[in-house]
Amino acid sequence: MSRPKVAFFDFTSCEGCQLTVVDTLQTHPELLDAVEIVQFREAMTEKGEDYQIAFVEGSCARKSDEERLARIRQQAQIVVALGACAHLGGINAIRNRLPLEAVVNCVYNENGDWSETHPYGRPRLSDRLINVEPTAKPIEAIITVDAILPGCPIDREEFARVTRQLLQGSQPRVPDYPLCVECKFKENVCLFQRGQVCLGPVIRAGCGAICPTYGESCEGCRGPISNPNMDSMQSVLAEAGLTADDLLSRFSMFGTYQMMKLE
Amino acid sequence: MSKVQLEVHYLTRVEGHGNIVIDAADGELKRCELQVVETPRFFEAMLRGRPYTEASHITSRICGICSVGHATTSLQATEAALGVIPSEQTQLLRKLNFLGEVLDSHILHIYMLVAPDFVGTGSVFPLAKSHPHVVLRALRMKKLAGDLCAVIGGRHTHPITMCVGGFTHLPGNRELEEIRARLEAMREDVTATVELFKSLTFPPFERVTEYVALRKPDEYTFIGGTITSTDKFELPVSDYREVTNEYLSPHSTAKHTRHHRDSYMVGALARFNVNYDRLHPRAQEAASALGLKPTCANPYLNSAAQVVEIVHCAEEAIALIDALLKRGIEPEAPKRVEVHAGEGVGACEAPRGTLYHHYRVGDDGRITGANCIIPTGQNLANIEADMRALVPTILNRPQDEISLGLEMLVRAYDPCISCATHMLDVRFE
Amino acid sequence: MSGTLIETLGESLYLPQTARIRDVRPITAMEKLFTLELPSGLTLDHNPGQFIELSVLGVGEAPISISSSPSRSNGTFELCVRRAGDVTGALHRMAAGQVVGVRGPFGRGFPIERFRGKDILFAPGGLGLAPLRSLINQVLDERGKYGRVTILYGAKHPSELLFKDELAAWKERGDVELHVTVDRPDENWTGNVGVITTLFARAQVYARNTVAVTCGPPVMYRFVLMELVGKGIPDGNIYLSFERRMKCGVGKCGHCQINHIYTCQSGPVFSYAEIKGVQEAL
Amino acid sequence: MSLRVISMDAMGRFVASSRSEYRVVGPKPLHGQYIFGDVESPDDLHLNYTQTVIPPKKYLFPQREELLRFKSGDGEIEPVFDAPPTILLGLHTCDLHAIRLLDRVFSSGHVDQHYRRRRDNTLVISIECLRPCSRHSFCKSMGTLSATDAFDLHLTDLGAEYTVDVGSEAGEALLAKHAKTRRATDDDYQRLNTALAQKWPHFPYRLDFDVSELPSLMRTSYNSPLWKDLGERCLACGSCTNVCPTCYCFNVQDEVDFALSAGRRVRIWDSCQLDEFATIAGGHNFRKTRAERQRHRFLRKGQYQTDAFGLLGCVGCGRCAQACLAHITPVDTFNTLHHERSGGAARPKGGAA
Ligand SMILES: Cc1cc2nc3c(=O)[nH]c(=O)nc-3n(C[C@H](O)[C@H](O)[C@H](O)COP(=O)(O)OP(=O)(O)OC[C@H]3O[C@@H](n4cnc5c(N)ncnc54)[C@H](O)[C@@H]3O)c2cc1C
Ligand code: SF4
Ligand code: SF4
Ligand code: SF4
Repeated sequence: MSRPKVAFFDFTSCEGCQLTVVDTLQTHPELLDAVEIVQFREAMTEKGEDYQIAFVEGSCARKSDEERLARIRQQAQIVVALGACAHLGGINAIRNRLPLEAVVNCVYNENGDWSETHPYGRPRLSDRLINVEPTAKPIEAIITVDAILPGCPIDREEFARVTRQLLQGSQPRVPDYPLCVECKFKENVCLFQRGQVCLGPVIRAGCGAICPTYGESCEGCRGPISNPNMDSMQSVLAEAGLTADDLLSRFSMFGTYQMMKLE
Repeated sequence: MSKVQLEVHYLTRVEGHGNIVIDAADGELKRCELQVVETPRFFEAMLRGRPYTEASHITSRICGICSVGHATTSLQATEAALGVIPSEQTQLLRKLNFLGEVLDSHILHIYMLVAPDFVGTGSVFPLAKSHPHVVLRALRMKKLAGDLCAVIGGRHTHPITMCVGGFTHLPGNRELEEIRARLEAMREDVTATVELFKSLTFPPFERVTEYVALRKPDEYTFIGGTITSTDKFELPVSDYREVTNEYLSPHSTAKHTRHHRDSYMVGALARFNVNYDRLHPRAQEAASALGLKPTCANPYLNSAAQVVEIVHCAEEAIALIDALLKRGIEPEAPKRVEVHAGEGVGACEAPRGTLYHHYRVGDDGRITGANCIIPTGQNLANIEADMRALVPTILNRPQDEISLGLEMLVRAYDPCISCATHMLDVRFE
Repeated sequence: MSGTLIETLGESLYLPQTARIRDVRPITAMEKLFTLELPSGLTLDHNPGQFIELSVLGVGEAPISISSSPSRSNGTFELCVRRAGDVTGALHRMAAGQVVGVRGPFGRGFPIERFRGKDILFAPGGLGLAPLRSLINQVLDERGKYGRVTILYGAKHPSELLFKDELAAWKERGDVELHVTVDRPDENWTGNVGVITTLFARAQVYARNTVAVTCGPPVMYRFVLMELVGKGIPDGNIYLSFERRMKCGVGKCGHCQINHIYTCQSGPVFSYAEIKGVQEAL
Repeated sequence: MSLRVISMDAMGRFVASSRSEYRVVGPKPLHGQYIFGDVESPDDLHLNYTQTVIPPKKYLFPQREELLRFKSGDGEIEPVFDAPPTILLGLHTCDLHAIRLLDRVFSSGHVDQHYRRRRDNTLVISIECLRPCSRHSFCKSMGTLSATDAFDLHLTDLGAEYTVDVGSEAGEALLAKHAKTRRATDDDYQRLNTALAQKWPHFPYRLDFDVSELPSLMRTSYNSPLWKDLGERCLACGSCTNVCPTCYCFNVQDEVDFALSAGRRVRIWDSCQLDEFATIAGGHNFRKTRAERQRHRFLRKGQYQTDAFGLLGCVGCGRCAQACLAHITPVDTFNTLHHERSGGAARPKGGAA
């Protein structure tokens, strides 16, 4: 059997998921024998356009991104959303709440008291460089996605497992049950019992409950499970002194795009 | 008649998206740009209104490779704003975590991004077959660096445990001992790395510029210090804007900076030039083996300076672990925070150079304004100045060669373009 | 090795034995018939209605009914498998000569000795014919021991009918009453149209001496039962074969529980009398 | 068998000495609770502990366990038995009762050799509970506050010493080889009896009815409106079953290497509370609602296991009540059903009294 050709693409992101892919080689160097990587801008110069599996990192924030995504979709048999930015919109979508004008002003404002030198004036929204869309989107908002690798960053072992499932011709599966399952496996004392709060009961497992394991509450980077009991979750948080708004605020770190869609 | 028009689109083997554009005719350089086309991510808008506790978690996502650098700097800024002074143990652990990230980032850069240029391959992947021992060594070293970060931060990319005032989880003695033993064993790999880079010939290009780095009296500092330049300036970090003077360039979504010259350089080479005397003796030895002396003006040698820092960080990490084990890890909770309005600046030497975070926090503990100045942003003007100096000297060469020379130059800076566009707020209401 | 396949579980009850694929025959776009051969010396020794756990190593395990009749086993047995997911998908990509893993046979099959002398009404729907085929062929191979044999078979579409050649042969025999219906006909279809229950009006049933056997998708049972009970067939003479999620096949993993009953142990075949009061059964 | 006495110090030496032959696991503190973990030195010994997050069943039936290894090309398959000689130290009696149920489950019908091997290589040293270990425990109601026959050695804390009940020959041999003990005197018996007699008042009865009625109560509660209420509150997080000493449902998955040529088959704890537990290929879910799944869980605890194995599926440890963020507890559930049936007013909800 010839090795499937694999390409990695990056859109708006921190590239941490691609780095996690590179890190996977530390424990799974045999990955390089199993697939042929034909494009991986962060790590290689060659750009092969003939690939079967496309891993796409980052959210879609520009019109030109949509066209690029469409081309990827056309070429690839399987498109995998790599990481929270691609899967959910993630951190990038936090800005979606504000009008683009205000967002751009925040960074490139000529009157900012922290940036004095300004020879070229303030960029306009129409500038070639600043031509971003008002919302940063998950790639699924643009093209169909065959599999997801959730997380910020992705989990190395999950990446390895999903890749193997793709090689086998199986449907890659990531858990669709709450994080609490893995948290209990790890025998963590629940953060609620330690007087903290956590999004675990409504967030998708798969990371090994890494944040609760290290004493930090789940921030929701893997997105909600498909059938969360939000009413009950609200009661749980209310008991911990939090309101529905607090829940949404916590959830908004990675889930702003989803929340705005529901509204 | 020579007319060179060259565009390198989507520069590869760097973090983020950048283009190089050269337009020259008859020896005259009309355009010479490093365009930064990375989509802006607007972290300032994201931070605005978020609780101070989230700042380090959000800004860590500015960059997947220097997330510890961002998180640490962010915590420094927040703690300065809220008047929190972390314990000595917290500071030691943060330092150790930081060393792990510098190691990880430098190893990634020199082996996986730079080395292929010297072998003439497009990526590290074919080297796995042609030079397996080199690649395996790189992976081994990188794994150790990553594991070191994970032992303290809980995860290699985007640390979990670091929080305002301390850590939510502390490493155990045994984990530290195990890392220490592996660091000792890594000395051999480190030596081999020095040997490897000794055998490479870097392009002989020099252009004197200003080198800026943080400096402390008693250590080769990565976290905090005084802003110090080879032009004999010294400033407290709170006055960072006097050095950075950000401005916009029409071909870049990342802002540029300049001090009193047209540009300055930050990063491994700048640190080396500013802080050579603070390097670990073994790192100094490695420097002389590599033919590196302060003040070195060849930007290509930034990679060599990174090798020197690998030696330094590996030694420092061992010493730090010894210090931690000697005092014993106290099971201490993060420092309590009294929420009040405030403003603070944090500065660190991230792998690619000086990184500043500057926040304002409101009475309710929510962030009202923020500014981050990223090393690569500070280097952009300097890279372009280098390009302008370099191009005329190589204009008569084939286009491939020019373009490779330029790409290698940009790559030597280890630019993190995705970081550089993650500019934060510059304005407070 | 010698003995029956089930005896090999003495070492580990999760340890499959390898079986070689002798033959693969496509039946419809979704189903294939696999002929498997056990290592020499091992026999399957199954009852109609029992299932095996089939492994594609590296992909997983799935419960599959044995579709061939014990009366026709020459050291081989047949599985009729629908491509429904990972394991079945991987199996569909395999060819004669390759090996799979098998454990079993598990569960309780049809109590065929209690059928002797009775009229038998088979009512399979869709893939439900796969397990019933084992029983039907056994009955036909000892045809004399039974009364009337009626088969009412329903499928969604003519293209989804299983074992068309066997259906034709059964019809040919003259001692089997066969009615087939499809939900949606195609242009060539000349037979009955409608759900399986529409066939019951055609079947001559002497309720007191009839055993009814049904198997099909979850939604089907309720309606078929209404017909069978309506015809006056005693609850104890109605047999159903159930599908549930199964991960072990040996009564441990908990997935196949219907209230307190483990489908893999007490089933998959139940009489209606047994499960009538079991709330989760239907 | 015989009763012996061991001093606190000798206990420490006993642990140190047995470690040469056994993996010794016992309760260890963690963030204000305890977990079972490796006891590496006598200092690690915390026999006076409150309830662990997860019961010791994980040493007999691990969260993740390799069952088989295989090469897929030629179909070479071999079972994996990973059963290191282990001492489970300091089990509370509820957990001991739970092991008795697991023993029956995995040893009846088709015997699960993977469990059996571990069990056979494990020595169980339980300890008498003299005070409740959790505000949620209701062992007295469930009849699990005294040791059952599953132990090899059973300790009772008498202050400066423990009495040791020897429950098996293996236990006796272990003691002879690694511990310095003395035969119990009349005085020891006296002290033991006093301790045992005095402990009962410290434990509340929590069920409002006798536990022998539980199976019949559950049998008549199938259509109770309570299930809908629980379904609305349940988060379907599976914590209740994951911390339960008597739950053992599992999933089985294959893992392969990148070359797709070799791999393992592993079993992993599963939970009947998760959405997909009873879903078959094609998507039909036989227990679609959280209400149905909660009902299934409690019927298993209160009725099904008794029907099948003659032992209740709940030993009253209260772990699930502790773990459940929605405060769904067996005590409230059983009592509510009881009061529904007897027409009396249900006691107010809210967990521990
Ligand atoms: C007694 C009995 C007899 C049967 N007889 C036959 C027969 O004769 N012919 C026939 O074709 N079929 C038969 N079936 C049905 C057959 O077992 C299923 O179609 C088969 O199990 C599907 O397996 P799969 O791996 O192909 O499907 P998948 O659905 O892909 O399942 C793959 C694996 O992943 C798991 N899984 C499924 N969904 C998810 C998810 N969302 N998340 C995580 N994991 C998941 C499953 O547990 C399964 O192990 C029978 C079933 C039973 C119970
Ligand atoms: S800490 Fe979070 S993930 Fe863990 S059990 Fe509690 S709520 Fe669930
Ligand atoms: S622990 Fe509570 S919320 Fe979670 S599944 Fe069990 S009953 Fe539901
Ligand atoms: S059901 Fe709850 S109380 Fe009963 S044994 Fe399980 S965890 Fe303990």
